[in-house]
Amino acid sequence: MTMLRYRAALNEALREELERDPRVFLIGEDLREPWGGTFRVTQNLSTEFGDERVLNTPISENGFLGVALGCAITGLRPVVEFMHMDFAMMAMDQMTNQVPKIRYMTGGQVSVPLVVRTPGGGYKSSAAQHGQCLEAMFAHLPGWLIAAPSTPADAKGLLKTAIRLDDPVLFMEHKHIYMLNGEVPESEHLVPFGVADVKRAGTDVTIVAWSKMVHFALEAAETLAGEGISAEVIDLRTLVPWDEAAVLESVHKTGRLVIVQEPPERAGFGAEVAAVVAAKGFGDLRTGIIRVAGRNVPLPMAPHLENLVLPQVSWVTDAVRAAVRGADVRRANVRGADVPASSVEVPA
Amino acid sequence: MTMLRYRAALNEALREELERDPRVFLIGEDLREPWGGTFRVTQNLSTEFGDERVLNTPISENGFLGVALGCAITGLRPVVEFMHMDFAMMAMDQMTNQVPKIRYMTGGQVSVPLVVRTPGGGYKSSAAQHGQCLEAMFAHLPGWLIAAPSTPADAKGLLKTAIRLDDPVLFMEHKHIYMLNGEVPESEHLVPFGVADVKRAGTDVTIVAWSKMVHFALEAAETLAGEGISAEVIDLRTLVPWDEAAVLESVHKTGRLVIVQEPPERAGFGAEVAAVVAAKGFGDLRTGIIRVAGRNVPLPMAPHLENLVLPQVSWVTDAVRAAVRGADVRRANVRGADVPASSVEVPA
Amino acid sequence: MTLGRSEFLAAYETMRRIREFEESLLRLHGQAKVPGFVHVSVWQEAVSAGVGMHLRPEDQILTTHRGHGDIIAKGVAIEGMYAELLARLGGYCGGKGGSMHVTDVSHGVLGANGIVGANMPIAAGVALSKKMRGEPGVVVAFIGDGALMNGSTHETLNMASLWQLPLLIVRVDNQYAESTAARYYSGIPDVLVYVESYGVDAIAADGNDVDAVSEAASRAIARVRAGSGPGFLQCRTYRRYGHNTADPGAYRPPEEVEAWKQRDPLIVARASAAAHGASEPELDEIDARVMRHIEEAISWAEAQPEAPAASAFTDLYADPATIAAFGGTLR
Amino acid sequence: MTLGRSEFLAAYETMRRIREFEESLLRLHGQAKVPGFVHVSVWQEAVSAGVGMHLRPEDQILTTHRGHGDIIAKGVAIEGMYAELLARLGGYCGGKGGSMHVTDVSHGVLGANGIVGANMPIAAGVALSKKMRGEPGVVVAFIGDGALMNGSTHETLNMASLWQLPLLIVRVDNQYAESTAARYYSGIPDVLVYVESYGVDAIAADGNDVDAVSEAASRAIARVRAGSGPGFLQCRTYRRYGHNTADPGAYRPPEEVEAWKQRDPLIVARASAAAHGASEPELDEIDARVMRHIEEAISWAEAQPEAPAASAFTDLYADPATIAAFGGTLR
Ligand SMILES: Cc1ncc(C[n+]2csc(CCOP(=O)(O)OP(=O)(O)O)c2C)c(N)n1
Ligand SMILES: Cc1ncc(C[n+]2csc(CCOP(=O)(O)OP(=O)(O)O)c2C)c(N)n1
Ligand SMILES: [Mg+2]
Ligand SMILES: [Mg+2]
Repeated sequence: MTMLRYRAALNEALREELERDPRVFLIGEDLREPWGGTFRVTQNLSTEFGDERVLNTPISENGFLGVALGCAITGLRPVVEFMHMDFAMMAMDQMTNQVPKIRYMTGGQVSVPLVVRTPGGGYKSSAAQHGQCLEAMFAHLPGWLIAAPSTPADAKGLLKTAIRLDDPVLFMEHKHIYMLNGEVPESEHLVPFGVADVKRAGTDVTIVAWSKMVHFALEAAETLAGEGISAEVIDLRTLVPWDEAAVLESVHKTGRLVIVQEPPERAGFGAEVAAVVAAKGFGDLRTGIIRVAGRNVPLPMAPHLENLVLPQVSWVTDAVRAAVRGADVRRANVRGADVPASSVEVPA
Repeated sequence: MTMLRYRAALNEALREELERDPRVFLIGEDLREPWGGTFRVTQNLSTEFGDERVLNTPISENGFLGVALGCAITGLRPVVEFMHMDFAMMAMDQMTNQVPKIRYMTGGQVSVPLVVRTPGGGYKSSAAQHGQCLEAMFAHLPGWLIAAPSTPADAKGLLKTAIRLDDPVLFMEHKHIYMLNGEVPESEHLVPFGVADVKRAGTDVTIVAWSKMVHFALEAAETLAGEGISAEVIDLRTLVPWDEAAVLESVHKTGRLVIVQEPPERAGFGAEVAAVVAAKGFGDLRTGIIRVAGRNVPLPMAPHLENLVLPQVSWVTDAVRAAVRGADVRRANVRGADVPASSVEVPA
Repeated sequence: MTLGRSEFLAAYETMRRIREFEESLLRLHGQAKVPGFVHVSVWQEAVSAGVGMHLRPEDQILTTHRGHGDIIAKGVAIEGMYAELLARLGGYCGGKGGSMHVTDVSHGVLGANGIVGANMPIAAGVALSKKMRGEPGVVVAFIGDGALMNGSTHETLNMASLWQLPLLIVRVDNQYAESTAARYYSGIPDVLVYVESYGVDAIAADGNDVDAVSEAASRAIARVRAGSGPGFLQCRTYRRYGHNTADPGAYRPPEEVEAWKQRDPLIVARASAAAHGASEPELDEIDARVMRHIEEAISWAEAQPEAPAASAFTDLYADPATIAAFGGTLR
Repeated sequence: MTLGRSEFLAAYETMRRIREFEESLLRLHGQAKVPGFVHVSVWQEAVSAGVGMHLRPEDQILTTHRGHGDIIAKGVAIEGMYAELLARLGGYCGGKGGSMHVTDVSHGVLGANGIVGANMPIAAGVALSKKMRGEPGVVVAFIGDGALMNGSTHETLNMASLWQLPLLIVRVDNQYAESTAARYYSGIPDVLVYVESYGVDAIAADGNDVDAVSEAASRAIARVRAGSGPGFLQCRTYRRYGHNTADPGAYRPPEEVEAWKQRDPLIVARASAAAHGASEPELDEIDARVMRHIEEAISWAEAQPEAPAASAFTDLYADPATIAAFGGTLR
């Protein structure tokens, strides 16, 4: 174990995989030294492995993702970076119609060992075009695997796994936790896809989260413990596939579910978790499922406005309190006045 | 009332609005005569209103949507066509980062009276890049309004409303029902956004659907009536905003909810409906919420394979039977063997 | 006139094979045996044949919705293509791809594509991959004339020039994008000048004359093969039918269609037979042989069982660990 | 040297205002008063001023993440800009936009943009709208050098040429896209040749000499204004600081930065003062006036209350019917 920041853990994963497998290479904007990526995730790698393994590209996201795809189907293993997740939208034809479909369309004649690394995440006053978490869009597109690590250890372990898988992975990092410190196992640390991590055990309520929201959930759980509420916090770690069994098992125990997601509530990935539990875990539920989510508006630049739009720890604690109070399941009305009504969007 | 096909109803709406408001114009690929659009929705309009009102574009989706946006914020009212919804992905930067955000980002200095008409829909053996229904992606992006009419009358009435609204509307047509005939009110027929249509009243189970799936729901309801099961069919008509109240009211009455969506189940819009009902309508539910949806794979070309991947009427009837049988809500296990397990995706 | 006798006969045979394949598809589609919609390349065969004859097994192509001819000219068996289009067992993509996605990796066909423009950057990547892995060969991306206007063209030409990729773009300029004639979609006065402005070598050839295409393609391909950077070949031609099986093509003046009919590449080739040292009866014999082959291939394909139902749920993921993860077992 | 005395003084003042505005942002950002990240245009002021001085109220601009200078040169009040960047009441976008989205429709500023390349097609649309509505005026899209490589450039140049739009693209070529020098991102040997290949008129000017920019811009804008179709103006320049407030700019050789320091457009302008009939003391006085204005504007903005909380939830939708629909009441 060593202490590493989230971004250093990612850097270590990239270094180890570049070292291990000559077919792996990095491609994206501004990855090389002396810049090493806008968030410095690729720091030093062009120096260590040469410019041939770390390609800087023009600002042509659709183009260079297509290039990476062409490489992936012919024996290389590209790791693509989009500087901010918002910019993946420039490459959306390749992201939607090509990368995740080409294997299926060709009857399995090609495989696509390709990783798209990209940071989502607000809380940085970067306004509407530099802070979206767009994981839900990709979860809806069969063919993608999706990871969204919350800790340095998972960042490393999931990225290494992602690079070794023969299938396309959308690897969503989070800008706001790049500097987070944590213990990271050295070298061969591989975290499997589809296995959630129960970050805190509890009995009264299940909180499901991923990426940065896991930390909000843990903070909330700590506060709630002081009030005698025992919250179990499940970090999904990967969204496709996601660990339904772990969530269902937890809900079986707690009977209550709060889902925390950063992006706007409507049609976010939290809805998928809610829908599956409302189907397969319905009998275990003692009260309605509550989602804590971003409001259904774009991100405003002003920090004090952004904090009204993006989830806060207090929203989680409030939601859990409401869930635990919601003993009468009949017309549970879980969106009481003290719970952020995250779907309200156009006040007078 | 006149009998019109779905596509003729759309054509009539366009004609009436072009006539009514000189700021309205059409822009897209191959809209002009003697072609009139790949699905002939814009037939004769360039002849009637001139090429100045019906613009043919290069195959530059991102570019011409940007052009339409520039027009919309300076006093015109463009109606854009993307020939197939899949191609909207080529324009996804404008669809995500520009069109739905520009009003908010500028503090309301501009409005965006822009409609994007585009047909989704499979069942036509057109394979993975010509049949996606991608409404869920856009529902997750605050700023868009979304309509998905199922009948000629709604097609006309919603399109006329869409063109008159000062906000951007994603108007999802459906290829497979362009030739559907139905009664359409003449001239000033305006259908409001956010108001569902109860297409069939019932007491045992609520079926929620939109676009083509409404017809499957109605067919299933008819069959089920013969078995003594009374299904209420709700056509959402618009997804953003969607008529939560109508669905909650129905579920309050029936206690059971089946949601039918065409595209892949995971993170589709059906999940949003499920999540809202699992929160606000939880106390009314007698059994788990069932989603009937496309399987989580791309569309295969072969018709017999496509029919294994896309929802069928029998899937709806099976799901409803399972819901009605599911009296014991404890561990309801609603995905019994006879219900299509639409999330199974990689069999041996 | 640059083709020798045997090359000419081979090119003629390829063109005839493409022609009959395409015409047969129209029939089969009319009989509701080929589902979906189909874009045929009748009258454009000289481009496919003239380029394809210079490609080697290690070369790779990526083509468009109208790519059957390019694929056949690369040596792919029509049996597997029919099976694919008829959704039978033995189809190249298991019936999942169909007309717009025919792929045969073993013959260097890395796919047709249903999205206009999308094949170009992928082809650039295949070329980059060759370069990075030190493998020989040329990558050819076929595009339509209308595709040139998509942003992908710009991004691809720039990267191909910047990285000096072994990529040849062949623009099959049939003068229309669906119903839209070039003057309504293009503001570029001269495509060759445009392409040259990227430092990409660009030449043009008469797309209805297989001699001309072959001559230009052989130069362009040799240049790319020699490592002299990317190239571009513009071939003006015309399509006989509408855009696809749903289009009567009413937007084209009948005189225009009539004029191009005279320039049918098979007619042009036949007219030049003697000059190539070939005789009419030889060509007739080729025609007959091709017709037999076509009929046999169709019969064979129609005799195959449907693509198996299970295949609807295979081939999405490759990695056993992925598949296991979806199944609940994880490594 | 083409500017008259008073034009020269006005241009100098605009450049000085931009300079001090930008430098003040770096201070305010350093003091954590300006949130987010900020891209400044120091040493690029001659482009903003030289173009802006030829624009009229009916003309409209769309700019980039590095657009403060272009916006100031179009006549927008720095008070509202400060308020916006400091997230105060009175900010042009209610604090929702910030640095990358400053917009002032009343002065013809239809927005900066955080997505590289995205402003070009929108600008083309604004130009088309002018043409369709028969309104006078020119639309200017400012882009960076790196933006040229995005597919949007191609699609926009083509449509602008095809539809003969009153659009001028001004490329502010500071020779880097973030850390990436042009030789690593561009395969295009000569940008003017590239642009001309669309039939779009393209000229270049020394971007650090406001006389040169003004001269070229006046020609280019006059051409577009006269309805002779779209134009393109390429201005080579250099940015003083790193890409944004998070970048020290270590990828640039110090000698290179040093060399460009000599070409600071304010230094260049001052050296030409006498030739314009202006004196050093006059320029000193302008400097002092600008400094006072900047300080007053900052004080004013800092004295404003925060943008109101409610504004987080306004301005998403315009139509009363839409808003009502979300509220549950429907017309
Ligand atoms: C991105 C995208 N936009 C639109 C289409 C619909 N479409 C299919 S083919 C075609 C015309 C293509 O014209 P061209 O490139 O000249 O090829 P051709 O059909 O003439 O061979 C169009 C618009 C598409 N498939 N992809
Ligand atoms: C589509 C997109 N890709 C990447 C970025 C990140 N980014 C912001 S500015 C920039 C460099 C732009 O370079 P250039 O056009 O030369 O403008 P400059 O910053 O030099 O003014 C990049 C890559 C972005 N904002 N949008
Ligand atoms: Mg064409
Ligand atoms: Mg630059």
